[in-house]
Parts: sequence; C-alpha cells; structure tokens
Amino acid sequence: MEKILGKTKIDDWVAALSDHPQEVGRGCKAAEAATTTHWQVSAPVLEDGIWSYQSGSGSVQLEHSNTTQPPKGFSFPQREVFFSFEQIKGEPPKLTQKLPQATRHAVFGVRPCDGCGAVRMDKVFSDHVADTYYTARRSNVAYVGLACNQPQGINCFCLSVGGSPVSSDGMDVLMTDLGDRYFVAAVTDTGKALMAAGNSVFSEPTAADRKQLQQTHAEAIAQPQRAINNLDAAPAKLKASFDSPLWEELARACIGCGVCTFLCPTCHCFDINDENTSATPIKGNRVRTWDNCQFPDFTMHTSGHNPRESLGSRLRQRVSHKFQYFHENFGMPQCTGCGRCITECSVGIDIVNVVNKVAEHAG
Amino acid sequence: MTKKRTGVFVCHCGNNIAATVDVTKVKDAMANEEGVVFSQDYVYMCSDPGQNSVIDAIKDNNLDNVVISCCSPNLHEKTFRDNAKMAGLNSFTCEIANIREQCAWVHKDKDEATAKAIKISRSAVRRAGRDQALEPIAVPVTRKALVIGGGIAGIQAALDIANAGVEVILVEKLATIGGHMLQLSETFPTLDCSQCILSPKMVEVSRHPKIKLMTYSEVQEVSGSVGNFKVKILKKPTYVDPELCKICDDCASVCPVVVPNEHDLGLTARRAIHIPFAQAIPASYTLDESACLGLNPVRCGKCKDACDVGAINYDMQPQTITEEVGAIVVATGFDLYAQEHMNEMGGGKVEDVLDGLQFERLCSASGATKGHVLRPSDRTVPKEVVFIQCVGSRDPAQHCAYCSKICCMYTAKHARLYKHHVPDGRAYVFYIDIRSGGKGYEEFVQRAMEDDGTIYLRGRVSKLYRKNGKVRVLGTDTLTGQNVEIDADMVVLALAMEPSKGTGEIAKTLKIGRDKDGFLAESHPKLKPVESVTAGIFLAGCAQAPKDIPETVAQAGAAASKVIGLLSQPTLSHAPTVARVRNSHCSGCEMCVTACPYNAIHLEHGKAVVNEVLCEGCGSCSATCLRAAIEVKNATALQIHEMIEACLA
Amino acid sequence: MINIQDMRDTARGLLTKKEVRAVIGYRRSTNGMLAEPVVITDPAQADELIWDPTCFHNLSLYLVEDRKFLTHVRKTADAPIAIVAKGCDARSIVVLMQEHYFERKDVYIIGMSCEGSGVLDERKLAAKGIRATDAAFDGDDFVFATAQGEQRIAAREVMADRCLECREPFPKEHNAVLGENKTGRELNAPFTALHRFEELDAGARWKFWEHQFERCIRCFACRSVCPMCYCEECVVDSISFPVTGQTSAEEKANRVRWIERSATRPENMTYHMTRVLHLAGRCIDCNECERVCPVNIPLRLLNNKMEREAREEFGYEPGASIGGPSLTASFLDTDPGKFIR
Amino acid sequence: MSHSQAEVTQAEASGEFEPRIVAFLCKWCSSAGSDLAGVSRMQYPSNATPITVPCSGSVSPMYILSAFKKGADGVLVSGCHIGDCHYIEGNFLARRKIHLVKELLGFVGIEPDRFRMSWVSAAEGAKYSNVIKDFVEDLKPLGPQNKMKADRS
Repeated sequence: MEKILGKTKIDDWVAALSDHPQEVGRGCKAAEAATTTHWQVSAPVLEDGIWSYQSGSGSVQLEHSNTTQPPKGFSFPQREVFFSFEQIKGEPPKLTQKLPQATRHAVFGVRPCDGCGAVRMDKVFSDHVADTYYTARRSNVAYVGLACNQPQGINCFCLSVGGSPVSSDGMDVLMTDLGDRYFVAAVTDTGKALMAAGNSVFSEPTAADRKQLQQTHAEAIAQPQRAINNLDAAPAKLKASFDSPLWEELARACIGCGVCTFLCPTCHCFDINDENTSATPIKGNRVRTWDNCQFPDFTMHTSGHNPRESLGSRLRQRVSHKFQYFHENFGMPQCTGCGRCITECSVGIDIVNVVNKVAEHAG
Repeated sequence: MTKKRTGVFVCHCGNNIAATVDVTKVKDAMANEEGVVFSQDYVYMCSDPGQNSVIDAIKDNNLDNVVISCCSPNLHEKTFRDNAKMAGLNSFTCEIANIREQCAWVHKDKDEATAKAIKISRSAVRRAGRDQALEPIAVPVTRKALVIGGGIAGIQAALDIANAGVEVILVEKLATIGGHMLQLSETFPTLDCSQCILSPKMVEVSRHPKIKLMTYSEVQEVSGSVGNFKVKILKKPTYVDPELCKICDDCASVCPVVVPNEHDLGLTARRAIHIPFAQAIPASYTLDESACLGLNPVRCGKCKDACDVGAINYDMQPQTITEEVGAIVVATGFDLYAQEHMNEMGGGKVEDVLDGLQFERLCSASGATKGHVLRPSDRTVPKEVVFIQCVGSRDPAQHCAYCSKICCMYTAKHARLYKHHVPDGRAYVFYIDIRSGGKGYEEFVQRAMEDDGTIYLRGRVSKLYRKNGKVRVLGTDTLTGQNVEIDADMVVLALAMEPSKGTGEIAKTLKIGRDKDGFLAESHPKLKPVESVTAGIFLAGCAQAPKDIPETVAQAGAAASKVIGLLSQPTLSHAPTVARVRNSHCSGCEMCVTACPYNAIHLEHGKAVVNEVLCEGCGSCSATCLRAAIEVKNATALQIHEMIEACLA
Repeated sequence: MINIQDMRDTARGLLTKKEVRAVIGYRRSTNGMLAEPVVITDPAQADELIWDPTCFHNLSLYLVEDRKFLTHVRKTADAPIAIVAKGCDARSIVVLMQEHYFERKDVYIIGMSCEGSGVLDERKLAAKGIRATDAAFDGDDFVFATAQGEQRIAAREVMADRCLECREPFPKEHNAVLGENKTGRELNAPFTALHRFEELDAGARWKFWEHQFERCIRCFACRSVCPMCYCEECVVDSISFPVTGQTSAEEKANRVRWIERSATRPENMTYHMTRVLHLAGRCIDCNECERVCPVNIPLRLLNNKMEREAREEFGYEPGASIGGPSLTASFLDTDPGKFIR
Repeated sequence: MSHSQAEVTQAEASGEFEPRIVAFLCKWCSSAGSDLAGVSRMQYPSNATPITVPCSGSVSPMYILSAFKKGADGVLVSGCHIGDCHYIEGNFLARRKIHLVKELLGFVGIEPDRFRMSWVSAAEGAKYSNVIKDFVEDLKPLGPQNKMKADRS
C-alpha cells in the first residue's frame, strides 16, 4: 500500500489512530484487541535540548534529527518487572507474574538505522527463544519510519553496515519527505492497518510522486557518510585482534560510562535483581534492568575475578559483539550505523575509527 | 552462612507498658518477623523469674541474639546483656527496644502505641540480627599519674595519689607551687592563715618519694589514651641550680633590673633574678629570662659573679621530658576577670581600685604593706572602703553569665579583715544577692554585718571615678530605691573568676572539652563531675568551675580516688563498639582523620587505621566517609538501613 | 594569547628530558571538530597536542586513572606525570591532592590560562545552527571553520556558563603556565544561573526536578567523568562493588542497597542527591557531568547550590588549598545553626 | 492476626493523614531527653519512631535520603546542644552536614518542613515532646511524601 500524505494532514492521521478502535496488532488475539481501543502515538519532540519520543502531544512534526535515545525502550524498557513475590514466614513464596499492559504504540519518525535496530533486537529476543516480556511488548509496537534525505549527523554510517538511509527494514510503514508531502508506504500488514485507519487523509501517489521518491532515495544514498572500510573482513580481523594491544590504546580515554550502550539501538544486555519492598513478610519484585558491558561489574564473577577488567577489554567486547559475535550468530553486523555512540561519547571514542584501525592493524 | 536465630522478650513492666501497649500483639508480631524463632511476653522481664526465662530461652532455643522490648537501655541494658552472657551469648548481641519511655508512657491510644512498639521492636530485631559478637578491648595500664597545676587542687590530688603508692608527676607552670591560695591572707569562714595551712602541704609535696615535682614547666603534647598517655613536658630553664642555691639573696641584691612582682599582683617589685616568696617550693631562685638584660656576662653577669656557690648557669637549656602516665588530673585553676574589661568600674585605670587578690596581698603579713591596710596611691589608711560584688559575674549581656560562687564569702571576709585592721573605718558592700550556702558561711556573713558593722547595700554600682583624691562610687540601693554616692578611699572589686590563661591550650592539648564559659567540661554534670569527657583525664578545682577551697580539696580528693581506682587495675577494658575500616574501600583521603574528635585515626600505607583504645565509637568518621570505608561496629550503615526500613514498614 | 607551539615544546621538552613519564593533553578527535583526551609518552607525539575552545575535558580524571592503574599493577612511578590543566582543572588537582589521592611531586601541572575566555558549550553552538569542523581561540572571539567558511563569534555568546561565571580562570597551582593571568573579567557574576533558577518557587522547583530526575537513564556518565568520583565502590549503588579474592561472603551479603538499579525517579533522585552531597566542598565546577549527560540533566545547578552554600555559609572554597581540611570533615564555631530547633 | 493488621491504627482507619516520621536521636542527649519525656509522662503523638544512634555526627546524609526514599513523610535528626556533645564535636560536624542536606532538599522542591533538626538535651523532655508535636502538626497539611518515595509496584 503506497499513499501520499500532505504534511498538514499528518495530525489527522495521528488523531484517527488515537481514536480509532483498533482491531489489528502484530500477533494480538482478537480477545485482547477488543479491550484495546486505540494506538498511543509517539513521535520525536525537542525538549531539554534533545529529541526524544513522546506521546500525547497530539501534534506530530517530523522535523527532527535523530532522537538521542533509540526507540528500543518501547519493546525493551529499561526496567521490566517480571513478577512480584511475597513470603509469609513459614509459608511457601507466592509469585505473581506481571505481564506488560497491552498498550499499542505507534512510533512515528523512526529513522532507518533504528528500524534496522529493531530487526536485530527481534532476532535476539525471539529467534531462538521467545522472551515473553519482550514479545508481549513488541507485538504492540508499530514503527512508522522516516527516510533520511540527509544524514542526521556527521557520524552517520548506515551504508557501510549494510543499511541505507531509506531502508524499510524493521518498519511497519516508511515515510519519505517529498517537500510539502510524505510518500507513505506500508511495509507490513500492521502498517497497512495503520494506513487504513487513516483512510481519507491519504491520497493516491501519482507517477510524478513515484519519480520524485526514487530520485529522493537515490540522492539520499548518494550523500557522503563516514565509512567502515571493509565490513566483510571485519569479523575475521576482529577475531584475529582479540589479544591486540591496540584495544587498550584505543580505550585510553574511555571513562567507562554507559552512554554508548544505553543509547545504542541494538544493545540489549540486562541484569535481573530482586527489589525488596518489605522485610517481613518478605515482599518485592524481580526486575530486569538494562545492563552495560562498559560497567565495571559486568562479567564480574562471584570469586572477584573479572575476565574483562580493563577498559580496553570492554571496548573490545562492545566492538566485537557488534561486528564479530553477532555476525557469527545471525549473519549480519549488529551495528546499524546510527552514530550515537560516537556523537555522545564525551571523550571521542569512535567506533568507525576503532573498527578501521583494528582491521588495519590486523593487516 | 546459617541464619541467625533471634529471640524477643516483651516486658509488661507491670502495667507500665501493658496499660498502653498490647504486649501480646507485640509478641505475636515479633514472632512473625524474619529470623525470630522465639517470642514471649512477661509481666516483669527484669525480675528474677523474668531474667531466668531469658537465660533459659536462649539455651533452649539456641538463640544467637536477643531483643528485650522494655524500658530505656539506660536502666536494664546491662542487666539483660549480663543475662545473655550467662546464657553463653556475647553480651553485645543483646539489644533493647525502648517501648516504655519512648512509647507506652508518652502515648494514650492503645492501637497507636502498640503499632509504634511493634516498629521499635522490629527495628531492634533488625539491629540485633546484624550485631557482631564483640569483646571488650583490654588495655594495659601505666601505673603513674600526671597532675597539671600546682595550686591547692593539684597539690591535694598529687598527695592523695602519691599516698596510695602511685607515682605522680606534678607539673607547675610557675617557679613555685602554691597557686592563688598562697596569695590569700586569711580564709573564710574560719579566718585561719592561708599560708599556714598550705605551706606544710607544699613541703610534703617536695619531700614525697612518689612525687616528681616539675616547676617552671608546661605540658606540651599529650598522645595515647586512658591507661597509656604519653606526655611531653617542657622544662623551662631557671638558670639557677636548685641543688646549689642557698637562697641567700646575694644575686637579687645585685640585679639591676626591677619589674613588678606577680605574686603581689604588682603591688611590689622584684628583680629579674628572684624567688617568688620566701616559702617557695622548690626553694630556689629563678632568673626571669624575659626581664634579664641578656643571660650574658658581657651584658651584665652581676648575679653570676655574686653567687658564691656557682648555682647560676646562663647556658641552661630548655628540656623536653617525655613521661608515660596512666591518668591525668587537670587542676589549672582560675584567673580573675581582668579589670580592663570593666569600663563602668574604671577599666583598671582608677587608682585605689583593687581586685580581690590585690586586697588579699594588702592584708597579708607577707604582702606589700606587711599586713597593714594602706591604700596604694598614698599609703594612708583608708577610712571608707567600698566592696563591690558580682563584678563581671552574672552579667550575660556584657561579661560572664555565671555566678563566681565565692565572691559573696570573700567579700564578707574582706570587709571583716578590713574592719579588724581599721576598726574605725567604714566598709560598704554592694551586692545583688548574698549566696552563703556552706558550713558556717551564713553565720560568717551575719557576723560581717552584725559584729563588724559592714554596711550591705543591695544594688549595682553604675560608675566610679577619681575625684578629690578619692574614688567616687555611684550606685543604687534597690531596697530603698535611692541613689547612693560614696567618696571612698579605696574600692575592692569582687571580680568574676575565669579559667586561667592557657586553659584553652591545655584543653586542646589534652583534647578535652570546655563549656561555654571556657571552664573544662565534666563528663556528666551530676554523675561524672570530676571526669573530663576523655577517659582517664580528671578535673579538679577552679579549672572546672568556680569553687572555694574545701570544695576544691574535696574534688581533688575525688579525682585522686578516681585515678587510684583506675590505676589499681592491671588492664582497662574499653568498649568494643569502635570504628572499623574496610580496607578495600578506603582511599586514604584522611577525611575521617580530620573529623575524628579523638585523633584516633591515622594513615598507614595509605589506609586509615583506627586506634581502638582511643576510639569512642561516635561515628563522626562513618558519616564523613564518602566511601562507606569506615563504620562503627554494631551501629553499621547496614543496620541503620534495615532499621529505617523496619520503622517504615 | 597562548601559542600552541609553546605547549607542544613544553611537553616535548619534559618528555625528552625524561622529567615526566607522560603528558596528558588534548588532541583532535575523529568526531568532528572536538578535542579528545590523549596521553603521550613519545616526544614525537607532542605535535599532536592542541589547545582550542573544545578542550573542555577535565583531564585530572586521567591522573586518577593513572593512580588506579599503578595501584593495580603495584608499581610506583619513577617520574611525575604531566597534565595540561585549565584553572578549573588545576583546582580539581588540588582537591585530589588534598585528599591524598596523589602527592604534589607526582604531578607536573602545565597550567593553561583561559585568559579571560573559556571553553565552548556545544549546545549553544548547535542552537545557533553552526556545524563546525574546527574551532580556535582568538581574543574575545571563537573562530569556527564551517562548510560556509570561517565564522567568528563573540566567545561569550557560545561559552559554557561555568566559564562565564568562573572566578578563577588562571591555574594558580602549576609547575609551568602558559597564557596571561587576565583578571577583572566582565563576564557573568558567579552563580548567575543558580540565582536565576532560585527565583522559582518551591512548587516550580519541584516540577522542574521531578521532570529531570524522571529522565535520567543512569548511564553514570556524570559519575564516570568526574575526577572526584574515584571511589572503588560508589556507595549509592551495588554496581561497582569491588569484589576481591579476600572479600568475604558476609561482606558480599552485607552490601547496603541504598538505591536500586531501576532508573525510576526516586532511585535516580537519591543517586543524584547523594552524589551532590558527596561532591560538596569537592566539586570545582568543571561541569563535565552536565556536559556528558546524554539527556541534558542540568546537574550544574545542584553542584552550584552546594558550592555557594559552602562559600557563603562556611567560607569554604573548594580546591583552594592542598593542606586545608575538607568541607564536611571540619567545622567552624560560627557555622549557621538557625535552622535547628 | 498478622502484624500488618495490628498496625492499622484508629486514626489511620478513620482516614486522617498520619505522617510517618523517622527520628534519629543521639544516644546521650536526645534519646535521654525523650526518656525524660517518658518519665515525666508527657504526651505527644506516636508518629515518630526513634532510631538511637551514637551521635548526631554519625548521621550520614544517606540515612536521611534513604528514609525519604523508603517513604518517610518526615525525618528528624536530634542531637546534643552545641558545646554539650558527648563526643566533643560530633554535633558541630552534624550541623554543617545537615545544613547542606536541608538546603539541598529545599532546593529540589521538597517541602522544608519535612526535614528537621533539633538540639534536645537529656534534661529537655518537654522540648522533645514539643519538637514531635510541632513536627506532626507541620507535616499533616503536607500530606504523604511521594516525591522521593520509591514506587515499588
């Protein structure tokens, strides 16, 4: 399904989604759908100097550069309560599972790198074993993407990791800015349903629209970007560089914070803790929170030994995971080239530079 | 790690607790607490059967720690800790939940009081669950004492300690012992001669085999703690060898330098080389370096030439002597509040206005006028003398807030002494109240009024100034409401007593506290009146607060008995609830070292180390440490954290 | 005006003569125009060093890292380490020495006077829509290279607030110093931003902070970048507990969980407030925490609040003296107590 | 009957807001002062649960923040009067630290009345009772403290 949406009409579509009783959702059952009445629409909003996905403003303006945080939190929130527990003295513990509420999110303005991020997150959380909590949320999230006519920043490099500024991977709908209007293309059935909900706000594309779309996409792809020099060689080069002293050198300025991974659209490591709320009777929640391979206790053993104690080994883990281990498991790089980890790093650690240098060094 | 087994015992305290707290509910609630394996209530936990039930329950239930929900820990903590010990537990694993003073007695609503008692008890259960078994720290004792100050308080304390067979070092700043008491003419209420009763004690000090007397010396540095102090004493050079000095006065008679004599408060003069007074102990001359022309035969050298026995040695050097002692008595005495502070009393600039001690020297047979009361300006017999009480005392707005306690009595004594010297003179006393509590004191004041005809005027003096060769005193008699104007020949001010100069420094050196007025602080105003806040350091005499001679002697004796008691033990036991360092967390920033009020922490190899003997367990270090690297045993952050949770659950 | 070559020569000289074992300085990063921290040991690398308005990093963090590394490998340094330090950075080095993290002899401070200027606030530049590839100091201006050519902007328009409000842009503690000690700057009065914020009433302040504390993602960039946050274990979380072979089971079990890992408002708030209190008297307003925050939480306001309390109520100036007592480990008889009942 | 039922008091059942206060009392003065209030049978509200600590100087700011996070509606720190500290100067250290905590709490918009410090000597039973009475009175209009309280649902 391909349509044209006048820029002034986007709010009408959003309103239709918000009000429209929704009957479809990725993998949702009819019984659940009946209790759900609308999509909650989120879109990038500039607040506190950063772009972030927010809902409820009613007005969607897709004039953003990419959000500081990727949309991964919609399906993989930073905190997820698995179940609550309670144990009265002398009795067996009582567990109550806490499944996420079935709120449907339509996320607007998702950039292609983050759509690719969703593809990778889905692989991790549902390819081999389906993670109940992730899939429960994911089935209620729809991504309405927006192609990048221009790179979002100086650190974009989607093209060199197999992506594209106009990729529809991971999207339910992909929109392309054609000046005064959007070219809107459904990618999935959910996407079709979303567009169907908008119904009359759309018009049919003309041949000129299609031609402009092609041209826009072609120009977008032609925009200069930063580059990983030889992506295909990266897994082998990284593998060969496991013991390279270069890692420590490249990580010399690293401060060990969690910015690069918490802002990454594909980092998915987590920790599970019990948060006690009462000592008698014992009460609390078992909670999953994001974890971070850059933190000092990540991989800390009970014995006190930490196989990845140095910042260099942690940088190696992050980069090798993105470009080697993930590739070995899923046949693609995990990195989608959004450039956040470069832009937001306070000390200039640059994953493009790191991969290239290591590859170069490996000869 | 196996789980700790806690027992809870809830006391009814007859009806004291049970009337407002549903003790059964508290007991049941505690039974439901994690870790509690035994919970019972009893009508009087502290009774014999109650205590036995605690002991039995500990044994029968294999308890690791116990909580007694009862009265304030000040009352029965020791009782129950002893019980725990008898039952084979470590006494520090017993905690008290105060549900009487802090709960049952202050609330009426039974539900509310019960709910709060549960929180208090639960909080104690959490604390007890994390209590470590601790053993009191045994510290060996040095059987030697230091007495600082050679006035009557120090002399008495030194003699009492020495007579118990304990070695004493008596340190006096001046060249002789004796203190202010030696300056007094007679003492109230018996009017016996001060010197006559004090000199024998001074001689006894000098001859006592257990007393090492160090005059002209000052305590410079004190480290260590109760049982084992290390003291550095600076012995200033007197430039005269006391062993050789024959006190012949040949040196003084040739000395060209004349300076005011401190012993007579400037009413007489002395030479640079001098003996403070004839009966001085040690009986030796002292060369006052600050007055001497230069300790140099080229500059002067007359005294050295005059001394037949060669007792004078200009090359004598200051010496620092290190001593180890187990206990310290501080008896550094008082000074009079300076006349200069008292502008309304002429600020020390009006002639023939004397302070109390100067008047004592006027009356004293060994004083400036050989015991004749003559006014300093023209050496005539004063016919009208005004005595003013409370000068500087009881004046929180401008001077000292406190009552100097002895001025009522010594003013009465002064008035009487004056009348005995000048029977036809007139003595006026300005007073606010007469405080004459003490054996024979009230009668003494009455005699001053009735037998000796002293005129007591109730009121303050507003101003005095010199007029026509007399001192005009303007005041008010508040009983008649009339202004009073007296042209006095002489005025004697009963100035406030203040801690002697140098009390601040000595308090710092010893790390003992001072009160708001600068007197040395006792550990407890009622129950520990001779103990300083630092263990092993005791207080005697006016350094602690204004007091008269009998009280001083009594306090000195009390301090001495505390010292003797302390030093009679082979080892001392110190509370083990002291700070502990977690080496892995310590960065050696020294913030705890700075914060510690006891200098109990130092750095070794970049890590804080606690001297457990010095540590009092206040926890200032733990609240200051940013890294949770130091905490007080059995008052740990984890325990407080869980107690907070227990209070809010 | 500082000549970059002088700084390079200084660094080169120190390394050549082996007076220092390394120089911590700035070089150009691969991320646009920005500087990045670098540690050089070879005199030949001295020419990589730069000095421009993007040298915002407080490099004293790397003195901490260096010390941690030496402790870890149980080595003692054979020579001091040199560091390029602005006025603020030098103050933080003083605080670290005050806390005995290292000794004065361990460090060679190459002081860089900000000469009455300061460093760039990237956000202010972005707000002007300028994408630069290079930045340079030029008197009262910053000069940027952009695709459209050279652009000259009055420094105070895009300078970091903390520089505008800086009381001491000259590194008093130094071994060598470059640049003039320009005093009498006519930029903003100290605590200008704080005063402006405090005009809000309590309700508005809460609304503001509620929003800010909601947003924290607990990436701990603020803590990681802070030279004062050198603790082995941060007391407020159980994340970085230093477990060693000697750590007993009891110690592991007895960790206090003051805050949970969940990035919820109360946990975030407790984290930030504890951090602020732990920085009281130690924070020297390098404001790296706020700069590195990916979600722009205005942490400077919190730290400034403590700094001003310390200054106005206790007469305490962080980073003023190596030998002085720390703010919260000491007191004065005259400390305010009117709030106490 | 489970303990949680036992803790539902009349006042709570009647719906009136009853603030929950954690009171850190130094062992030597304020705890002893509260004992004296008890001995003198002075009545005051039961809202404050005391935690006895060695000294006000041992109260870490963490304790205060933690109490608020655990849901305290008010927190009291009480120590010996200046000059009377059993540990000589612990309360001086406390005064400085607590000042900073108090300022910070106010700065982020937590009602100033939720955090209080007092000096209560062993002889001031009446003062302790008044401190608690006033605190409870001042807290009642503020309602529950939810700003820092961890929501653990």
